[in-house]
Amino acid sequence: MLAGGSILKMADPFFRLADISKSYAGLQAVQGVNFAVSSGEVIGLVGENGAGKSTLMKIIGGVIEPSSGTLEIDGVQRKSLTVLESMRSGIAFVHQELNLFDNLDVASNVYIGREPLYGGPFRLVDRKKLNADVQPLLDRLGVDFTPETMVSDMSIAQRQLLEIVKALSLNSRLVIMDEPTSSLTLIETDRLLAVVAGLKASGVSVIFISHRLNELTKCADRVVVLRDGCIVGELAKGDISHGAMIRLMIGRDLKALYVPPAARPGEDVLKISNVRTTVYPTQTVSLSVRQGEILGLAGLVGAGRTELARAIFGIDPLLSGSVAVNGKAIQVDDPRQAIGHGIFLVPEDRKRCGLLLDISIAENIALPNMQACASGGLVNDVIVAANAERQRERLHIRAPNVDQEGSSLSGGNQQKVVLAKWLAMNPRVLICDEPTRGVDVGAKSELYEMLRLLADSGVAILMISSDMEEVIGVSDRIAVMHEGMISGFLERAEFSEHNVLRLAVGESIH
Amino acid sequence: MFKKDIGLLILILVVGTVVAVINPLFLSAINLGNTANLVGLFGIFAIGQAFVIITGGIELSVGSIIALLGVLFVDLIVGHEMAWPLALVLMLVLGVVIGLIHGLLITRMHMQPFIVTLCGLLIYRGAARFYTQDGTAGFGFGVSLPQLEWLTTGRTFGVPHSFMALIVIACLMWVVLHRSVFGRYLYAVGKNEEAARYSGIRTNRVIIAAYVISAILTAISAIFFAMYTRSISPSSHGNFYELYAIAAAVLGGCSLRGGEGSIVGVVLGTVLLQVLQNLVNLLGIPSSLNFAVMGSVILIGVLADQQFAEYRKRKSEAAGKISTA
Amino acid sequence: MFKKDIGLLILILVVGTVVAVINPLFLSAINLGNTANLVGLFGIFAIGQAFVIITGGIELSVGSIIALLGVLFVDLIVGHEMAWPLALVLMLVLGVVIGLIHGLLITRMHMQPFIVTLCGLLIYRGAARFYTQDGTAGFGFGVSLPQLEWLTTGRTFGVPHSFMALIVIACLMWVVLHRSVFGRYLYAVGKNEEAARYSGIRTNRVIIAAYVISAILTAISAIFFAMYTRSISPSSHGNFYELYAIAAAVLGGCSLRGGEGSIVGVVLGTVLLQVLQNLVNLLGIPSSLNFAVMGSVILIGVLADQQFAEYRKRKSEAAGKISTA
Amino acid sequence: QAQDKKQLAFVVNAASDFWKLAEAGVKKAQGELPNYELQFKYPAQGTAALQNALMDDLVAAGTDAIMISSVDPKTSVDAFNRIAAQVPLFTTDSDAPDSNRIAYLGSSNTDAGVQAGEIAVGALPNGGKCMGFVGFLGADNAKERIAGFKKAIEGKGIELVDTRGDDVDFARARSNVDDVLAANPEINCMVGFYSYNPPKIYEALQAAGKLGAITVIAFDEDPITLGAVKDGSFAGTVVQQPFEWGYQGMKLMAAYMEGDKSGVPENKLIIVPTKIINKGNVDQFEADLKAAIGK
Ligand SMILES: Nc1ncnc2c1ncn2[C@@H]1O[C@H](COP(=O)(O)OP(=O)(O)OP(=O)(O)O)[C@@H](O)[C@H]1O
Ligand SMILES: Nc1ncnc2c1ncn2[C@@H]1O[C@H](COP(=O)(O)OP(=O)(O)OP(=O)(O)O)[C@@H](O)[C@H]1O
Ligand SMILES: [Mg+2]
Ligand SMILES: [Mg+2]
Repeated sequence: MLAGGSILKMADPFFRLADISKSYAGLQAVQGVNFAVSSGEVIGLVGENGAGKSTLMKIIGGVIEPSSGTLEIDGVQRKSLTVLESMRSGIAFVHQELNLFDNLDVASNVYIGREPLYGGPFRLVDRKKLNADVQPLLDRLGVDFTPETMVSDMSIAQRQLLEIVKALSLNSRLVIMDEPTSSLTLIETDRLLAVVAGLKASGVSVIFISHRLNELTKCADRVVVLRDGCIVGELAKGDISHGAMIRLMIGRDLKALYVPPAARPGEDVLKISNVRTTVYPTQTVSLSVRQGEILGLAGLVGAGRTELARAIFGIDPLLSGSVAVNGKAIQVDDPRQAIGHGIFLVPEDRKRCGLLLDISIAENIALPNMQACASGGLVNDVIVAANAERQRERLHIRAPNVDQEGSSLSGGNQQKVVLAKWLAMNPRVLICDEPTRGVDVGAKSELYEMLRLLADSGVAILMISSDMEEVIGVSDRIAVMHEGMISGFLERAEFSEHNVLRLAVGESIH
Repeated sequence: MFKKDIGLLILILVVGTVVAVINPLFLSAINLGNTANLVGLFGIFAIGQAFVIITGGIELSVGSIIALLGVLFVDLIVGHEMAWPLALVLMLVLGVVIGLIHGLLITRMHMQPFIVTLCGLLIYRGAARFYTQDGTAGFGFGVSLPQLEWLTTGRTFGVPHSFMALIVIACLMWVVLHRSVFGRYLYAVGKNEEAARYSGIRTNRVIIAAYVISAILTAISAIFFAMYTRSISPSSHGNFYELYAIAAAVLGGCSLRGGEGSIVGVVLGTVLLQVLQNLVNLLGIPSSLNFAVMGSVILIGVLADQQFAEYRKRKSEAAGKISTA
Repeated sequence: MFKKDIGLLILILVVGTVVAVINPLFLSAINLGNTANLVGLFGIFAIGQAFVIITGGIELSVGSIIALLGVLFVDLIVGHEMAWPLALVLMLVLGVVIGLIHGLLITRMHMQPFIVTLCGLLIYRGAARFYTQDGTAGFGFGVSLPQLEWLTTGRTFGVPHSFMALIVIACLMWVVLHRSVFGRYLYAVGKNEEAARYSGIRTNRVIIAAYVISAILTAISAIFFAMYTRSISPSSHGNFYELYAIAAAVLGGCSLRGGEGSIVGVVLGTVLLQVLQNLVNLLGIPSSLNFAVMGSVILIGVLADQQFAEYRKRKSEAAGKISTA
Repeated sequence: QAQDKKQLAFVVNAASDFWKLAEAGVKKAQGELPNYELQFKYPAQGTAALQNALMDDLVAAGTDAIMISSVDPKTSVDAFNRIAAQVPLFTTDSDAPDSNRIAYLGSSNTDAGVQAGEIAVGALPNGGKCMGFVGFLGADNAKERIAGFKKAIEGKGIELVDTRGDDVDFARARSNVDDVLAANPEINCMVGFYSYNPPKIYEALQAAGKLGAITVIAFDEDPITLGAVKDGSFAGTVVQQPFEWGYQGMKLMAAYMEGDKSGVPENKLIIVPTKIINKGNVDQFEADLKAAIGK
């Protein structure tokens, strides 16, 4: 089942990569990749964080130039593509990192660069036609925003859906989706998979990148596995399974993904009572997280989970209600205070809030705890580097050294850096908002292990997640939110996809 | 965007009303005409500035361009006896060239807009002063160019032509900025240049175009100013005008981080600045306090607008609260 | 950061060498002393500006603060016969207050730094002019304050004390910016305020502190300037100094988008600007060309630096390719 | 009630101490003209555009007559005519003879320049090389003073090597002198053409220890200038009489408003002569000055 592309009898490929390599200063991101796409096939692309998936796709999308190798489209060979050439060749790209203009509305974003025009020399935008063209695409994905919604008002999940809408609008032959589902919940994901099936049926090819492997078992015709920039194998439809993919990705079997708790949970550590936030000012939320417990917080996109986390951490104002740690009511007007009480937050949008992209890994890790790396107000860079190095080893952050800038890391490794900065400080309560968004299975299992170890050492963990498998696998208890309120709690015995979903859409399980 | 414009309009109306109550001459045809004329003169290049600011850039050489082109224009007509339409076209061409140079240095040579246009500020001012040997270029007494004068400093039904020019330019630029593809690209580039490039927008061209538009509008302004003052002392003509332009744009809702701003806002910003200037003279406030009054009104106005917006937001939140109970 | 500083240093050395070859008096002790004095005067507030720019802000009221505090300082000593140490402390306190107001308006009231400090520029200038009724505040003939004069305009071994003050302040601020926790916070806030906030940095305090530091350094400068000119015409004293400060900071590697800049760079930027100023007088270039020379040298220097950096980068990439093959 | 009284305005070209004296003259006139409201206006900046806009606003606000010291009279003729068509317009300090102004009241800058040259000739019997310092090199009053100075020193072995401009930035005014001291050792004479230039020269010379070694010729009556003349550091200064401009100007305008046009001579020029002040008459002059301002 290794290599040898001719497993499938497909139409002749219209797109081919020959011996493509890309190196960044001192780092071989993609190495001698050969890859072909035929019409109407869905290709899954998997690999660990930093394996080179996005880099490869960016080469196809014309965003970066390969160091060597050729691209062949409809028999024409080229050294590289520009974004426009790629688009004109019928390739659409959903970027992993969001590339939207939040000063424009939805419709303008979808058709940016290809606006429908009124006739005449002035190149005026036909806004009616623009909105009319966008609406059916929105309907197709069943999203809850309109062509006129400003992107600045949209949540990250909504933005991800918008990126997909943008790609669909291109009417392309090949749609590249780089982790399109990383912040989607089950319902949107299912809708997206249906769209992918629809595309396939109409002869469009799709390259689908995801770290949620069961999505690939559902939709892919074949799965290509990358490791360290090389293709290490390919799985035909019949062979696609969790185990097979993981084995190729990390070169070994994974022991159990989820680790069971070692001890029984203790007293309530974090207790929030009748909290109201600005997004859902009419609803109140009460919940508590016990010592040593991982409380999963599930819900649909926009259920208000992120908002709740932000309010507890002091980013957003609490309209009313109280937060208590270890039975003592505390005041949180500022993240600094929350941190002082041992409440840490791993935010959802790591690129904007999680880390500073253009400072080093070491400084990112040290930032919340700079005082500890300093004496007399002066920073000791040796301590900063040493602490970071320790975390890098502990979390297996893939970077040549800790002086690397945050922006040069793959998404998963960035996430580890965000986690690392809190782990260096001994949390009492850790709130993780989508902690494994865009993180590969290997790293996921490490992160889960880490969370469990933390919980076992007495930390109370509130884990917000849209990944159903993860919520069920990792949590000791699950709270489900629906439109700003808790629609129910589930004990371990009641855990099931069905139950979580019922609560998430606001139905009762009994 | 729209709400910001309303806030500014209210501020202008409040200030205007207060001034009119204290000194009714504020509303006299002659005073309104004078103010409209100045709004026209300053508004034209402020719109140009807004285009640059929306791309996330800045244009500091406005005042110096006005001095240099003004000196050249006057000297070509008076010293070299060139026909004025030819001189006018030449100035516009020079404007295009200046804009192109700025745009190319910024996009191709990857220089910071601040540096490029600061050097422009110094170089054009120096060139103007050197050209006249620090003397004054002016239309001497009796020099008369009836058509050109009618066109630039004339009035029709009491409305100064400079103001009409502003209205025409503002309408045109409104269409360009808010309705054309180019306008979209401008906002996109200003917000996120990299993403714009990913979307297949030729960002360099968009940025260059913004600087060219700005320079052309500044050149038009320069001619209006030359005809208004009729004499140009190159060491002081147009000094600080870049600050005026930026202030008008920022008051009008442009963000210096790029990606934000509207034409209506910029025009209203210009109107506010001129009304403030006017009220100091009209109310007999000691001219030493001129600046202080201007600064205070802007500060209080923007502060009030901000507080009002927040109050509205809180109120709508509170309304949500009540509906719970 | 470091590489940028080197480029600037090379530019200064090249310009200096050219000037020294043409007119050896450039290197005379007296001329170096004069230039060092001006570098000191301008460098102190340029460093303050850099702090603000690193947070992603801007401080436009520098020149007006220098005028206002200068006028008050002179008048307190001459008109109100206050002891100069008291007057000096009072000015520093006033500096702190001004910085606090700016910082609070920007952080608590969420106003744009450009607007706040532009209003500052207008208000302080107006206040200074109003205070003296547009007259000149100055130490009259024969007024002598030996200690204060020695401290501010004196020289030791030919080195002007203003320059020494700059060195001391630069060293102190170097430690603060490049070695202290606060410095790290400053860069973090400038790069990404939101992420900094999520890391538990009290971003508002950091920003306020930057404006306070800037205002204190400007106040110190104001006193040095007052003692240097000995008389202050509030309508023109310090005009355009904000542009000098920003130019020095940007030349020295600060980005107006925030998060970048170094103390060494800012000091070198100031040195370059003053050497350019000096060379015009020294080479007998007509003073009308002053600005043009300054602009051209900056433009060419920055351009050369940029091209050289890109050449180096291309070369290292080419080397990388070969090693792959 | 302000509107009942007739309003007269005195508009100057820039804010400086020099005009404080004119203001004092206007104040004195106000005391004698109870039926008038006298305004003294400084423009926000010294540009022709702002001055003209200021005059437009004044006329719009109901001012009945204006006296102006124009930044750039030669080319403001049209603006002046526009104003003169609405209210009586007088010029002071610098004239625009081709305009429809009623009259000019002030000194002759060329004559003042000549007087400065005479001081130089007297103080430098063996000739010398002079450096001039001025605010705006291109301004008319600067050009006329320089021309007058050159006329007086012609053929006397004295040369005006160059004149340095500083755009009225006092720090630059000072560093210009510093730079000349450093770069031009042959200079043995300095001329400060604007009122703040001589004090800067004085301070620079004092700092360099060259007081008395270089001959300094000054303009106007800055206290430092007078002090330096008194102690012999300066050869002398040429003073105008701005107090008289303010006082006489207002009286003239008021008379004109009442129909008394006898104050306007045939040639429409009312010259208030400039004076040379040197060690011999400086004390008397200072006493007169104090009396005039009433300090
Ligand atoms: N601009 C860059 N400069 C230097 N190195 C880079 C740059 N972009 C990517 N890399 C490196 O190239 C390698 C491949 O990155 P890539 O983003 O393609 O990984 P990926 O497979 O998409 O990972 P993930 O699943 O985390 O998204 C990584 O080691 C990354 O650190
Ligand atoms: N109708 C809406 N209009 C504007 N913004 C909305 C709307 N609905 C949701 N949002 C955005 O979503 C956020 C509230 O949902 P929140 O992100 O807290 O939900 P979540 O359960 O975490 O879901 P997500 O998966 O989107 O993070 C708000 O911060 C807001 O930005
Ligand atoms: Mg990726
Ligand atoms: Mg969320």
